[in-house]
Amino acid sequence: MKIDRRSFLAFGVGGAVGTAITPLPWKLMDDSSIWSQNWPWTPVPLDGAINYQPSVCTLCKGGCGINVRKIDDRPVKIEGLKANPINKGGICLLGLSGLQLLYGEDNRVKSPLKRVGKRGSGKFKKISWQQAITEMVEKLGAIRLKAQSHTLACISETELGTTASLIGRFMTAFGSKNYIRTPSFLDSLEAAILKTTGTSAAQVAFDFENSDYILSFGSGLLEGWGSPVRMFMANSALEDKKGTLAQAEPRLSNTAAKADKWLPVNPGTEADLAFSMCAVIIQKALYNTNFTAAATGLEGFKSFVTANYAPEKIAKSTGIKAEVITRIATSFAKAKNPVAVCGKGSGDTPGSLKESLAIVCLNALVGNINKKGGLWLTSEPDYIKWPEFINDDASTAGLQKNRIDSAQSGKYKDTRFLLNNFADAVLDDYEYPVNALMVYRANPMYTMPDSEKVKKAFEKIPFVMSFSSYMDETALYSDLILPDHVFLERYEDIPFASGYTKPYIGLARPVVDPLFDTMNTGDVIIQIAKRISNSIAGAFPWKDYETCLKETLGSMWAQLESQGFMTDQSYTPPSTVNFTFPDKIADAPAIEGDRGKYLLTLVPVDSIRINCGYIANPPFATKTVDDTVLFENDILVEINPATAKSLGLRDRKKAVLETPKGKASVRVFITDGIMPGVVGMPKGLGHFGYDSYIADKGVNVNALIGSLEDPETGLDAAWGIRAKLSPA
Amino acid sequence: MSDSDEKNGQSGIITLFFILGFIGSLLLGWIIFPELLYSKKEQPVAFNHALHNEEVANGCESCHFFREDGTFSGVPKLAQCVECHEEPIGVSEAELTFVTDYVAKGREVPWLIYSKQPDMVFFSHAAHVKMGKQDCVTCHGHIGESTSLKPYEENRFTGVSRDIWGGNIAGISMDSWDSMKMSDCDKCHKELTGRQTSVQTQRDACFVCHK
Amino acid sequence: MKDFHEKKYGMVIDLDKCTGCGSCMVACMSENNVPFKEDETKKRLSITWMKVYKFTNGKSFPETEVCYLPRPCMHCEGHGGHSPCVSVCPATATDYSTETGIVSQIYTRCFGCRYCMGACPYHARYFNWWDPVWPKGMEKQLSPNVSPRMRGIVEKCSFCYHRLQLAKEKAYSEGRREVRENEYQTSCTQGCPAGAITFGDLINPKHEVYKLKKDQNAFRLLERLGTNPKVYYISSREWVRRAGDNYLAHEKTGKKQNH
Amino acid sequence: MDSALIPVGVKRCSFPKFMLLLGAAGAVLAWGVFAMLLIWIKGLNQTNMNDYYGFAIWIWADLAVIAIGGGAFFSGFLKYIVGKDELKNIINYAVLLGFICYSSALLILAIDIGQPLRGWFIFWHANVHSMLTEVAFCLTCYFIVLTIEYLPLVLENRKLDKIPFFHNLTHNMHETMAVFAATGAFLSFFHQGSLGGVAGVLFGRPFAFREGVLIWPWTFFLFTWSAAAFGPCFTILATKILEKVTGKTLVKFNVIDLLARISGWMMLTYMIAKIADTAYWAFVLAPSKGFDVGFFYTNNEFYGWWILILELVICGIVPALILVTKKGRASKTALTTAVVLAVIGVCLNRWVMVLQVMAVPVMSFDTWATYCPSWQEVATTILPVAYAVILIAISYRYLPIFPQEAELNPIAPEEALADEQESTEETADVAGAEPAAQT
Repeated sequence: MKIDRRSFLAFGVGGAVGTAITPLPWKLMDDSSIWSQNWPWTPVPLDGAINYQPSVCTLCKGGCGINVRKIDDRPVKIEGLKANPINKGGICLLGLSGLQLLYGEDNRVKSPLKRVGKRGSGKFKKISWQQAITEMVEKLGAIRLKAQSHTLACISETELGTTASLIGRFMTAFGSKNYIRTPSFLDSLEAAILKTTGTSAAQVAFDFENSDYILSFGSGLLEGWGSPVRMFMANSALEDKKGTLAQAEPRLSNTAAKADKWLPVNPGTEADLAFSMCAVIIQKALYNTNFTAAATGLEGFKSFVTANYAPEKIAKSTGIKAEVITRIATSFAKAKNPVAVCGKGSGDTPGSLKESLAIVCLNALVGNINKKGGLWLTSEPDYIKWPEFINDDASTAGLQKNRIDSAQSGKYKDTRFLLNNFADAVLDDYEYPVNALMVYRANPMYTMPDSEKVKKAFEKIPFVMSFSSYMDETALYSDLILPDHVFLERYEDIPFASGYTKPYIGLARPVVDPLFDTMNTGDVIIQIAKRISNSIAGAFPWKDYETCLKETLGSMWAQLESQGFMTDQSYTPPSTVNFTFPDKIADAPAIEGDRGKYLLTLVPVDSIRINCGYIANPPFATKTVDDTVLFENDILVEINPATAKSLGLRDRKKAVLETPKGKASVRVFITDGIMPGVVGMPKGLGHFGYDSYIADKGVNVNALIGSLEDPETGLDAAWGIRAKLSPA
Repeated sequence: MSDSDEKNGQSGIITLFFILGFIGSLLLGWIIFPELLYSKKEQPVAFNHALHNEEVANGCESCHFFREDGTFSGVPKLAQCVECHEEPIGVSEAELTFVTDYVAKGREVPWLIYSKQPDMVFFSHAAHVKMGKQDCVTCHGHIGESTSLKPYEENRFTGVSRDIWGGNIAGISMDSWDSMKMSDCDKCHKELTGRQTSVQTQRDACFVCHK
Repeated sequence: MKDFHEKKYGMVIDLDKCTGCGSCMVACMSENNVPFKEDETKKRLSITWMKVYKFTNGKSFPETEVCYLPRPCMHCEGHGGHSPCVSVCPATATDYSTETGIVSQIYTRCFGCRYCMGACPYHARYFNWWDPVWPKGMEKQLSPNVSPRMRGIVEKCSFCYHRLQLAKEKAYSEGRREVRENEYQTSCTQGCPAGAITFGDLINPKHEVYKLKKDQNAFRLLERLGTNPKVYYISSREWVRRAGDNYLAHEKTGKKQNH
Repeated sequence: MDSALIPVGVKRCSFPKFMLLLGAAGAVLAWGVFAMLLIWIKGLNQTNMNDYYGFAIWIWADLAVIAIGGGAFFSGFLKYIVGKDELKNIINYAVLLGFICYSSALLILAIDIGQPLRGWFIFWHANVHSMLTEVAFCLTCYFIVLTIEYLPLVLENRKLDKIPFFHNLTHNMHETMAVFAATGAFLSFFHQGSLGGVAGVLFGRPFAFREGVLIWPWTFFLFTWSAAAFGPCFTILATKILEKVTGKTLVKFNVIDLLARISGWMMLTYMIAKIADTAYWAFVLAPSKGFDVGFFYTNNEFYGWWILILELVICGIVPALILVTKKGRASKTALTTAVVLAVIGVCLNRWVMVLQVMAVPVMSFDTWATYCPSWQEVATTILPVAYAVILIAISYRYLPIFPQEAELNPIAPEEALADEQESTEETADVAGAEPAAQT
């Protein structure tokens, strides 16, 4: 009797037979699949009670109402707020992606930071709010001690609303006039309105909802222009009533694609086209005589346009046939409620005064200024009524100095802000150096044209402070970051929806407790103000921002708090306008660059899918971007097949794009949706701040284009630049 | 020993080993394996359903209620408990633990949920209780009459509560509340609703209970 | 003949109104826990349950015209619920419901053979080539109403079925069996700023989609294949309607096969 | 060294030389296994497949190996059912090739699915409407049959055969082999067909879709027919390769000739059916869906008319015509050319029915999809080849695969005599279908 191999074999066979009739193998097989169905590394969202909280989106100037869906205290989705009059429940993709801008930890500035490495190196150290505010107080206090209050500057996206007003008030109390707002097409329109009606500080709005003919000169009405969701709805309304949209633009943008008529116009000749249409309307006597009778200067205007802008004369330069110009002008004039609109792309470049004047005149000729479906002149909200305060000697002295950007005095006394002069002013020490810069809700390092110059200017400013919630390009170049809450974490009054006709105030409310160690910029300003000097402290009698906001809104607070917005839908503008037609118009500056050396014209391409403002495009939005715009990390520029053929370029292949401002590696996308000779380059790409989901994708078009001073307003009149494109 | 004896002895040994292997594997599979497969955890706070049931007016729904939107709240949140237990009621140890560790600190109790289904399951209490008029016991058993909470057992491999598969390792259930597998749902759906909305299975459609 | 559906949910998308803004895509992603990667430019590896196609009339400058076409899952009925994908799934992971007309996809049943993807001419089905990974902090955005998917399985648009589940819960708790038209709307429908998408029960005469699908300019994609989809499109442009299906050069747009 | 294991009456290369071959094949195998593990651990992102190309090189490889493995069922069918007894001299090898092909196919399927741990759902939660379900069931069953058919061959190893239990088992299994062969033929008819059905039922894919009878599209029958026709060509080709490698004639010409002739006629009839099917599809079916047949072969970088000509004419009609003529079969070059072309042809057909199907856009505004496999896909596709080399090498060395080998390659008399005696003794009670040569 011995135990041998066969015994073990028998044991094994017995074990196998036995195992087969136990649950072990079967349960394990089942469990292994259940395991694969519930992999521990695949997240399981926590369940809870669904609740909604209404608020207002501040990611762009649209002012849309949002409804935030939460699971218990955790926001999980942003939806449009049905009750809001602007967006009526609709929402754009940026708003929908908003939670990514809340939760994306790697993009957020999670506490006050002080720079420790070189500028732009991204090396910061965490400091406490106490330290941060002390740092600010010391830096700014030192400037005041040296009687250089005026050398403090501030760049912000807006001058409206309580927070911006607090900053503005701080600047004034501190002794600096250098509060600079980032530009918008409304700046130029404002100048045109001032010139033709004498009305200053008028807000220009367009009554698209009631218009039956929209004639747009390069406005990306469906590309993020104005209040985007409102524009989409207006377009659908136009579709429903079988109205007409005509789009003059060198590229077949979404707006042009939806237009009933696309007029591919040579870049830079849009104003000529508009004046030519004026000429047609005048020639055919299609203008609104009621309006023109009440207006002055029609004769001078008549002779000016007929002499210079007869369709036959400008057909060649604009690239639009004379009969097309005549036909469009005629149908425009014959429409019941036509409206002409300007502001290229998403409207963040002012453009030339000539262009704004041209469309104001077009609107005037058809008599639709302040009329149903036309161009409206509304007034800025005026609920912010804070007590006067007394400046001390330091601030009085500072306020004597001219602005660094040359606005509001001399040649450009009627222009309020000229950010386009800022970089030159810093680099050339116009009148005085900029010793400190505060940046609030802006990312000038990214959004200003001629990035190289802007970077140099920033490097020259001894102290840069950013209130950014995100590690954007400007924050990266700052010495101190005092991060604001993001829009879902704070109160904020939004008194404005770009291009909207009715008075409107929205209230953004905290829908979630601040996720990180951030502070409302309003509070930061109040705290700094209270500590720099008594006189400045005197201008800020409020305990904190929330108190200030409630006091400021006064009786409106209750309604804003409960509803999220206030509006007067019955508002109509004053029906009489004292309009004066201009009799001569200065030419806009020519597109920058040598036509001999640079054979093409580069135009920036705005898209609703890529936010090009101070907030970078969140991952969801970028995910929707076509591979004809961005492929891997390469940006694609659009060119016409004819252009491609002449330059020997192949579709999707690499090329080098060069302009007087710089050079970039790109790929080309060959499409019939763009004029020959024009290169379309997407805006909003090429960030180098933020995390890897946002940064290093493509090239920032602003690095390749510069700004051009409008001779009358000083505003940036540029839209595009001469360029050349060669195979890589 | 003769040759044949040896042969017999040898085959006897082989048979013995076979039986040893057979019995051993049976023991392993039926007794040891289930022990190893599940981890055991006590609930963070000793809870007496029976006692609470006597105190409340509305039975189970007093604490496990429907929200206004028709969704079911499930295991109560601390805020609900605090409505009565702001201060300790009575002097039991569990009560003290509960008040000092959770109520005072404002910390949610990490209850271990026996009937927690994996994430892919959508279960509508409203459909079953409000529309279907099912009682709680059908699926949850007599937990409402229990004076203490049994230890929570979790499948180490899948992370799913043992109550889903059921206590019986072979997956056999005697009472309707013994297990909560898909086949259990399906059985009842077939018997009670008889719906055949799934083209593929001729049973209830998949998107009734899955999300 | 009486329709074998209890409800037949479907969509009508007005291409005259669609501006190609992409809101529907993000509305879908943010509603349905759709994952995203650092690089989403390889579109054939990019999960977009709702995808906006852009195509032209093929004419050269300046006669070029563009159409944007949002493409969710078509929830094909095929013949008697045997849609192209449902009929081929070997593990019954995708199914057709006669209660709603919705083609379901059960992620935990799917074992990733991808046959359904090959079967779908609309490319509405997407495979999870990678484990879904959310950048730090972003997993907090995940909604508990939709189960996140694991690597190795196919997913697709569900017509936001979870919204019907929630709407039903509400109805039941109010003692109703019927869910109202406005109680069950997909996320893309709700989010579309142009109001181009309408959703509802295609066989309920009271629903908006019932009327819209009868529009003279309404068409469906690839009708000639017999997929019998539940998403209708409306376009006033003939070339767009023609692009909705395949035609021989001599055929007139809208010529239908007999089935 | 391993002479005790080598069959009686034949000569084999030296053991180190043999190990060298195994080592080389083993290295390739290891590379494939590494790629396979990468794919299992990291997932299918290791491939170059995408959402348009969900079916790619693996499914092609699956279809192709099963088609060429068709030699097993068809030879079995011919031998056991039709009664072509000569084929006993090649049937072992056909079975071995079949076993390799089918096990490879199953392995590739296991790699190809995104959730291998849930692979068994295809059986447990089977959807009877799905062609893939039919494939999985029949494939698995037939694989079991092939294992049963291969097993007695293994047990016939000189050493194993000495164990009485194994010896008797082998004998009994040979007795019943006809039953298994019949089962195999039946199962094969269905799974070869259902593999054809995989593409043919895709009514959303007008390039692949075919009408048919009941639930089976024409491709169902075409696939079965083509596997039966082309499979034996691969058996012949693999025999030719082995003969080349070993430098011996292993099968008598009459056996090859018979198989080639049957294969040739099968191919010819298949080609007629295939051309009829293609014509109906091109002129009736596809146009009825709005497709001009030219669309499928133009406007893209790869798929041109050439592929149709190559498949139907050069790798279809040409080899068929060679094989049906006596002269063609008699010429060594012609025969080899024909079987090579035939194997390419059937593989190309499977390629077209998978990869071109995926490439063709269906929506008018969609674009052609292109795809190029990643190294991981290539490695895992080559893995079965290395595996096949190893298994063939081992089987050939140690098992009496070719009954005619000893006769065709007589070895030195004294050696032979010793072996002969032994083998005669041992095989005395093994009657019937015993393939060992008894002269």
